[in-house]
Amino acid sequence: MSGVDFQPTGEQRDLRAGVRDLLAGRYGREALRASVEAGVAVDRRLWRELGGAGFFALRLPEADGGVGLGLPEAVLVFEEAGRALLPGPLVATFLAAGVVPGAAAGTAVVTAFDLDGPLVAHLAEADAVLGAPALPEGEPVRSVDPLTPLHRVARPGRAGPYRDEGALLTAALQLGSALRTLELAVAHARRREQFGQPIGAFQAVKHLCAGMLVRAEVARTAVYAAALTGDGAEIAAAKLLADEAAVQGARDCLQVYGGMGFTWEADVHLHLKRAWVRAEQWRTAAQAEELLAADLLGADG
Amino acid sequence: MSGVDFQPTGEQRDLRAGVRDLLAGRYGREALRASVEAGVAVDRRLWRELGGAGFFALRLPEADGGVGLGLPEAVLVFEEAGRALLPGPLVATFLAAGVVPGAAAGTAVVTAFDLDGPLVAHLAEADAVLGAPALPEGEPVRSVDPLTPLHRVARPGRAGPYRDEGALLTAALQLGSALRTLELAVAHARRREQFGQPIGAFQAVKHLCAGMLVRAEVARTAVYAAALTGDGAEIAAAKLLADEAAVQGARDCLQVYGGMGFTWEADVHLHLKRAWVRAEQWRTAAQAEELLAADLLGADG
Amino acid sequence: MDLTYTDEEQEFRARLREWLAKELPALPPRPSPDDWPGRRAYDAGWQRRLYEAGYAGLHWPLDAGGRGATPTQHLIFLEETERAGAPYVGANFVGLLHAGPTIAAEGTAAQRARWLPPVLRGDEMWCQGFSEPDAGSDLASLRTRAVRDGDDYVVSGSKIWTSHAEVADWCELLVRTDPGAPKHRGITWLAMPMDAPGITVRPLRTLAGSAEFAEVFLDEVRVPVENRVGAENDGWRVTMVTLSFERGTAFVGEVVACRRTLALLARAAKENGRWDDPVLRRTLGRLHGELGALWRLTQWNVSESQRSGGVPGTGGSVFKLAYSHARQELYDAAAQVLGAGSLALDEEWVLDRLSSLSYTIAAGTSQIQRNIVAERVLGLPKGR
Amino acid sequence: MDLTYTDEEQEFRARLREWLAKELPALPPRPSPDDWPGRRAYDAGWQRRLYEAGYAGLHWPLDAGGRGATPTQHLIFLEETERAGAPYVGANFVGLLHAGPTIAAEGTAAQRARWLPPVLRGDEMWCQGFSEPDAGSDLASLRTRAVRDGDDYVVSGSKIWTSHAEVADWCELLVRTDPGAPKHRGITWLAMPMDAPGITVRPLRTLAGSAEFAEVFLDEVRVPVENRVGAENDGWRVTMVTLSFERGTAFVGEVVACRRTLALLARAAKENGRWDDPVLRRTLGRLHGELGALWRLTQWNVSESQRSGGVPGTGGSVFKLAYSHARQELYDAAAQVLGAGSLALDEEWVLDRLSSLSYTIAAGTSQIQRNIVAERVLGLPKGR
Repeated sequence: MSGVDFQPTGEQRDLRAGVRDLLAGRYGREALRASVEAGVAVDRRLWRELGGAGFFALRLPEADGGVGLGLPEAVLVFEEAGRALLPGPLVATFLAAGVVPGAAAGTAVVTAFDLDGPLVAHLAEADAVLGAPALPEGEPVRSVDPLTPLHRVARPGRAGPYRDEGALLTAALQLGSALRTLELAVAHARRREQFGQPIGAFQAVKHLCAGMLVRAEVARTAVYAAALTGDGAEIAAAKLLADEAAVQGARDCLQVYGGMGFTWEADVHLHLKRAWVRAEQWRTAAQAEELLAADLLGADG
Repeated sequence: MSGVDFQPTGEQRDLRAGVRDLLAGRYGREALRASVEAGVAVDRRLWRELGGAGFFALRLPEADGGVGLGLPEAVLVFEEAGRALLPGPLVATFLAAGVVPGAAAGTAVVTAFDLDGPLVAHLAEADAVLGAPALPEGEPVRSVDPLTPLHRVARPGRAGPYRDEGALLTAALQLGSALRTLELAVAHARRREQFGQPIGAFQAVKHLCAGMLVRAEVARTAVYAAALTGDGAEIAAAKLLADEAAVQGARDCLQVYGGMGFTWEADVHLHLKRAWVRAEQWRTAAQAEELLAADLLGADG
Repeated sequence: MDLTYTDEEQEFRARLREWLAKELPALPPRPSPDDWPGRRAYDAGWQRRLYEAGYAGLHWPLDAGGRGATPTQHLIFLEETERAGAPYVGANFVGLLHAGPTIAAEGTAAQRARWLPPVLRGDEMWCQGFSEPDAGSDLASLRTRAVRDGDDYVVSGSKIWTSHAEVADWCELLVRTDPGAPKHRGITWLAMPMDAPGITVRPLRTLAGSAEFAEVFLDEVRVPVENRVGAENDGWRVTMVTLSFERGTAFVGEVVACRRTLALLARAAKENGRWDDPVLRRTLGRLHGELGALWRLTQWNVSESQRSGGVPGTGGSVFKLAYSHARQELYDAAAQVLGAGSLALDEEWVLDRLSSLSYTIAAGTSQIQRNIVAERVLGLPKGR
Repeated sequence: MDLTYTDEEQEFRARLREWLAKELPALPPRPSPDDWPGRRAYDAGWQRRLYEAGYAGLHWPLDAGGRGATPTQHLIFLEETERAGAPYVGANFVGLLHAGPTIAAEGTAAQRARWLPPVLRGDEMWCQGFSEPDAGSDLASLRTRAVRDGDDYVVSGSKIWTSHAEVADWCELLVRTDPGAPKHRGITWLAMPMDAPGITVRPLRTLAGSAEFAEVFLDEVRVPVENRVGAENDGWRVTMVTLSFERGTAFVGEVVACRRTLALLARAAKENGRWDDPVLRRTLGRLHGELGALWRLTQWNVSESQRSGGVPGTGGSVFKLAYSHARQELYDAAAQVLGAGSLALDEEWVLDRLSSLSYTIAAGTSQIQRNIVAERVLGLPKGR
């Protein structure tokens, strides 16, 4: 075939499907709810299994024991992790592969200073902080997301050179979450009956779902394109759009679910809370917009 | 009756109904379209008739030949003028009553430096500019609103002490326009059939109309309350909310009208263009928001 | 149009303020959110104080033991108690604001004498059994069955979103007594004693992590026929009539609270430096305007219901649409003020943000409210 | 996934760029918007140049006289011509992009030979007679009647939103030939000569003040049966088939133009000082991200249609929803950059803002597009 072929290749589709199957088997809904109830975000055994499957070493050269793939493959894999609501500092550990011993193999858990301010995620579960000489001391803080434990540290470091790639992979997680809440909303709208018909037959519900799809599809192309070009402005756009697709998608899903969405038992709130966390990581909306504005003016002269 | 009685009194309702009848008879749809086609915003005879009916002298004491009413009555009257899309520098002339000779009687037409920047509305049709010693020279500029001719002047003055009351009365015009586009949208939605039923039976159209009503009703209470208290922050809120109700109301009306709304023959665009003009007059959204922010912080300490 | 209060109202406000200033410091400490018996006792104690001071059932009619206050007095009461930081109505909510008014309007003399005084004194608490898992927005499709057996109804089914079920004495219950009738016509209103055999209460955890609500399962619960208010199969009308007691005051306290929260947010933003960001500052300014307008809309709705003698306008749906949206915007703005700090639950606003997510859903979703507004206010036709 | 162009495509782009650089300075001045004959001549001249250079009907199949280009080549062509500021397709729009492809796909050999070459050469212009005053979103409810009389159809009715009707030679017309059939089944596709007796064209003024469209009134217009493309009563299918020619490229030029406009807006804001307002600056930054993503979505849709061999995905509705919204946001941002200057029509952006108001309406309102997306992509059920 000639020409720009933006669509995933067969191999890429297979990779994505493989990760989806792996996660469905190893971290399905029951495992998710069990970790929520136990309050344990990082399951070391699962982490090592992910490492064994090449999750963290995806981009390392084959010569170094890696899989030898690139950012485009990485975003497809992280999209699936976002869909499954897989917890833990996935992005930081991925970026640490080849840098922090054990990260590539999943024997080490690495977090990052990816939040502005004194909060650090997964600190108590981590063996290292990306780019930091040692693990800082921190006071535990109750987190809005039951699977993202937080600590407050005295002198947080910076995400530094990892910021772009961290933002891109986090955008991929958001994309997966947005696609998942869309699936949940559509399935609920087809099943739930009120006033004698499935609620998905009402335009108000249809149009909420259509809006979710539009945001998710625009975010998807932004994420995939940014992975292909690695351009900083495209990554900022991908983060901005994927954050919105995930946050607003979860809220719209909650609206479609109605009262059921307000319960702890529904997964909707877990998507929303994680989406809130990710929106604050690596690059916030305000930072992305300012970066894009600077690029816009610069691009023009 | 005891207690806060925020509702208009019988006299106030009669006043509003009287103005509505007057304008329906004197500036109905045919007159509106005729002035659009002729490109004449200020009809001196109509202006004098308005003056004779006490439109401009509403707030002057009876001893000075005025009607002796207050801002609450003025906003009801301006609401009707906005509903009828009555053109001309109504607000400036009203504020000039008792200040510029002839304004109260409608024998003088008074405009104002109510736009930020070099543009002045109705300059060629005006006898005076509120608060300015003389009429400035100006170059005509094609205006987006066919009934708000614009000139560009070299050294525009300032609206100065008239800004609050000007903003409030302009908000009342916007409110009337918002209520009118809602009426137009609802009437169209009940009449127009597509797919075998009136389009107003579709939730998508219903919910657009419901949103218009909510914005208009919130704006209405803000405008009436600001007229009663005369508080600067409440006036800013009234302007902000009424601007949005008018602009977004006209756009939603256009969406309900579909292709018909895109034609010159429909009145929708006249409401939208006038709403755009008024949104720039006296106090813009950015100014109103900053003023409200300062009030919020000040109110708290 | 007038926004000034009469001398009588100003005096009412002054006396209330004085009483609150004296009474509030004497209150015991608030119990923790999970301590249901403690919360019941606390709420009962506050209601008892109100009763003794003559503020209980302020808006109830005189012949029901209330004070027959005007809507404006009720508005002042709600405004001042919120401003002063007085306890919320809490476990007395259903008794004072829904079941009680229903019994006052539709009950027999004996029913009024039995049930109303304990509500006013804070001796008995009520909960509400209306919603069901399969009847949310479409409330009238409820399926909990009641079959007459001698002097009892035998009730089976399940209810959801029941607040205070664990500690309530009574439940105002809607049941289906005629399954063959059109859905609005076969419903009956019952007062169910919560200690009757066959009732199981299961706490329902919300996304905020708390068990503010419960599910109530009913397995052949016997409710005496004399506990029926109104005629059999007339329960839908009975329930709707009660809404006329609301008189536009439903959200007074909340709007006051939102405005106070906004002022605190502005101060916090000033302190942490984010006030210097015009995007955030203008967002807060806009919210100040919107919430101010919603306070005026509350006054508008109250004076409308005062004019119409208590019959509710359709202003309630308009208000709820605007308010639930503004409230969610308020807590989104709070998250902007906090930045990444919005992820930590030690900040009260973060929990409030979670709670605010229910506002566009509970008591009629925004979608349902828009239908109501479009069809009943604007006269748009129903779909095929 | 790949965003790099093949060597062949890069060469195609380079040749095209070179040709445009040579050709564009030689063009005559653009006629004024109201000069319809002048515009026709200008558009015809440009099409002739394209024809002579081998770019006419780039995406048409080879056997229809086209160049059989891939969707990507077509995308490059549209991107480069827009970037270079080349003339729009203008009066050739319907011929090149709709009627022509329809005839190519469904016409007889004789029909193809008669109608296609003049379109490619710029000798004949087409207009479109689909919409009717009472058939907007519900296009298939059209009522213009055609009755067979010997070798002719006799057509009466009226059409609306017909661009270039004043100067077109032909009109692709949808008419109802079987009023008794279900609405999609009784429609026929005809090529109507615009000089036939009984046709009245009335310019339709839009809210932008211009007469970009016309109404076309048909009073017993005789159209030869041999001008029918496809079978009688099969016109709906014939028309829909044509959409498969679109291949995701419909908005390429517009997206490129929007991105250029945005860059100009940023520069204007920098010059007038409003760039220093973070609210505006961040709005422009966000639009830069959105329009960039829409450019990528265009490439995505084109490569999808390339894979599927030209069958359109449902990506078109998704794209149109996002794009029409972003375009309106773009011109709202322009108004913010201009401040009160946004009220003066001497600024080109103000007219463009007016035009952008049609984007959520024309070619399927956003409401209709959301229905399509919800039902066809997401599989949600139709309402009762």
